[in-house]
Amino acid sequence: APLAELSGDQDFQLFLHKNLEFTRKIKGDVAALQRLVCDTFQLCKEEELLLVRQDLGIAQAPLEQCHSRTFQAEACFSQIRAGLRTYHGSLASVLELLPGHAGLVETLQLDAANLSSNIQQQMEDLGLDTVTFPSEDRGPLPAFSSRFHHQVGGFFILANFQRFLETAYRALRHLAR
Amino acid sequence: LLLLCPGGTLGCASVAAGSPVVPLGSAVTASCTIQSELCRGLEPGKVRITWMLDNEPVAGTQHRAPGGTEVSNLTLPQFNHTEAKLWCWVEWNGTKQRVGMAEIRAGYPPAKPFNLSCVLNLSDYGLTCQWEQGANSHLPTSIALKCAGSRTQAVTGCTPQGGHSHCTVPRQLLQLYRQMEIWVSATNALGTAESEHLCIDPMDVAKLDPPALQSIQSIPFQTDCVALAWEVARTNAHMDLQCELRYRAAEEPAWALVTGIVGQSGTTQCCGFLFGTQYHFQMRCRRSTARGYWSEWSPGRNYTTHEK
Amino acid sequence: LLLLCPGGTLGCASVAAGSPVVPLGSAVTASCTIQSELCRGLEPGKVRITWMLDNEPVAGTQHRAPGGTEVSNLTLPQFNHTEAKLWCWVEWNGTKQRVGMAEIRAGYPPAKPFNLSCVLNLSDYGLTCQWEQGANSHLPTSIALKCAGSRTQAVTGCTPQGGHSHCTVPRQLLQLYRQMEIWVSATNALGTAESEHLCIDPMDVAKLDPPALQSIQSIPFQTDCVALAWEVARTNAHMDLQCELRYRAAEEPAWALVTGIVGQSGTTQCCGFLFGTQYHFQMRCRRSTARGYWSEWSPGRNYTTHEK
Repeated sequence: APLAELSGDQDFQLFLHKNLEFTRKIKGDVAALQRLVCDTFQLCKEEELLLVRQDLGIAQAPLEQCHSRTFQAEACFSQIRAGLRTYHGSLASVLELLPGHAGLVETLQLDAANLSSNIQQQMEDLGLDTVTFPSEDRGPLPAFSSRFHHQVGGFFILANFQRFLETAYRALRHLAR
Repeated sequence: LLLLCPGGTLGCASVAAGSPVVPLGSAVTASCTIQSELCRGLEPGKVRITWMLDNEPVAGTQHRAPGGTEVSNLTLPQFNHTEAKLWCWVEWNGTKQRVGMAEIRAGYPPAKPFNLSCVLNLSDYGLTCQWEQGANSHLPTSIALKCAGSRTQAVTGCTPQGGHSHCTVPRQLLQLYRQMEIWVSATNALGTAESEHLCIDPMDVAKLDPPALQSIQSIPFQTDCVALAWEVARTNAHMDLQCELRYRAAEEPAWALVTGIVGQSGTTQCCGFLFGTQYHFQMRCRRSTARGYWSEWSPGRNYTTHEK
Repeated sequence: LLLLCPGGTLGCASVAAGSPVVPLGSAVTASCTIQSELCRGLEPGKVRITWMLDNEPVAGTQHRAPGGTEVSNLTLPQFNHTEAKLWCWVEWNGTKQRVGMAEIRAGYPPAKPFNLSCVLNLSDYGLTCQWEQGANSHLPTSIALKCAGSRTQAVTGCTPQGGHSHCTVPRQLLQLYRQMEIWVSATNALGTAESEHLCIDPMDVAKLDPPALQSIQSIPFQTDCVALAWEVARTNAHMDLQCELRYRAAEEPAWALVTGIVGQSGTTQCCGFLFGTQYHFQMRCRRSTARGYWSEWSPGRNYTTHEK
């Protein structure tokens, strides 16, 4: 059934309501890590790091299918899942940066994987096509040429992940009653 | 899709410091090199490099180097921070950009650990050693207790956890009834220091469990004598011990002391007690080699002598 | 040099029991076989086999079997020990010798665990479940809490330690915001029993931290109204909550209750307060889906309304 019809479906609404809260939780944890990077490395303002960001060639996980103009729920859900998976991998670089806070980073990775599998299950329930990602192996971590670049890399992974989650959150809220 | 391509156009800027760890108060030098053709949007001739020590501006000297690179050299004659970040900034599109950083730590070589002492716990035969650390070096310092058998080259020991100045060498790493060499080693980026080396047989520093006072009686009857039956703790049953007994009347401040009590158990007789008076008795033991620690005093026992 | 030569002259005697574990009160059979030619010093024709159940003699029936072996069969019609040893003896050089033994355990299949309930701890997101074990089966019983995602085959969970009836499933093994199936399984030699299966989303059984009462003021001024500022706990900041406030005058037994307070923080106004009276305020919250547990009541706050 087209997604518009499903918007009235109680199970779908419960899924949306739960995973809106889950996304808020993850955003809160990402914000906590951003505060840690600021306190630990004095990297707090994005506008001070734009030149280095060019240097590191930092890309963002695509979410254009979730923007309202071109909103396409099935494609949006798939892009959210793909992005969650990518950030799950990239968080390993943040883990290296903040060994003393491994628990918080690993929880974030668990939550990202959990949210992705919640979305996958819901897509299957709706009869939508889903992609099954290969399990853990994600290839080697990026090797940074200096601790400074590693720290800036970690800063932007979190900043981009926060923006990604904000867009995903708005997409889910768009569907929720 | 890897979010980062760290290769990127790296090399736009880099900071190099003389040494990441320096003695406190000594000079620190650093350089910040900008290859403007690698920094998109940075106009070559107009590169202005500035420095911040954490949040405090410091002045460097900038010059043009071969290949169109701009270099700023910085010298801090007396570095008094134990830990600080040297930031290199450039102006770009009307904004100030952080383009490089060097973390500098300063402190002292480790102080020589002292007052090393060890105790062998007879319940698990672990050897717990403690020591004084000495002055703070302000640098990450790894501390380790080291112990070596008198003849073996193998060095084992233990590592204190959570910044404590004690740790326990497990039984498996000890040689009992033989001399072992034990010392503390402290190492940081500026050097290493070792405590005095102890040469001890772990058994000689065994902490004995106190003996038990079994019974107290007025024997021989109607005299001012008392017979006290005692027994050493089971964990010490295999050892040659010397024990001592102390007693005093309830209000008396001073203790009477009976020394040289030997054996695993027995009865000790003392005389000269006042009649109708309550006395408090305690006993403790030590290895008869007179080395090592006294046990704690045994739990006290009271006994009131009969009336005259 | 091996101290034991298990090969040795074994086969001199052996005991076989029907089953090492039997239902309590059921029959137990065992046999003791003596191959006298393999028992040095045992005269063939004169082998007398006797049995002891722990320290209590029990009678078997002995017969000669092919190959010169002597066999004694024993039947205990109603085995009421939960655990006992069946000893086989023979007489040898004028002494009684233990030559074989079988350990028998008796009990019941495991009882069905019941009253299973779980709570999610929001500090570490561990899911702690507890249950009632049911009657003692008298047998070694392995208990495990099992949980499976609604779609996955993988069964994970946790194992209670030290005989407790609770354990905690770590966050890594949980699926949040999705139904999971959770049950307890008990297995011993006589069977397996499973509790009712719970189907819950761990988040729906989260134990919330209580909200905080920030400030209490008489607003609007000179009225019988009070304005109370509150905030939910940081660990619940991302949740939709419904909260309720209770208050009472110091001597009053009954609480007044204000329900349906929603949001992350805010100010709640109540009127009808007596003048110049001390009131005690507390607040608690629950997930707005009305599923899951109330938080504890917040630490209380006192406030005395102004005189008329």
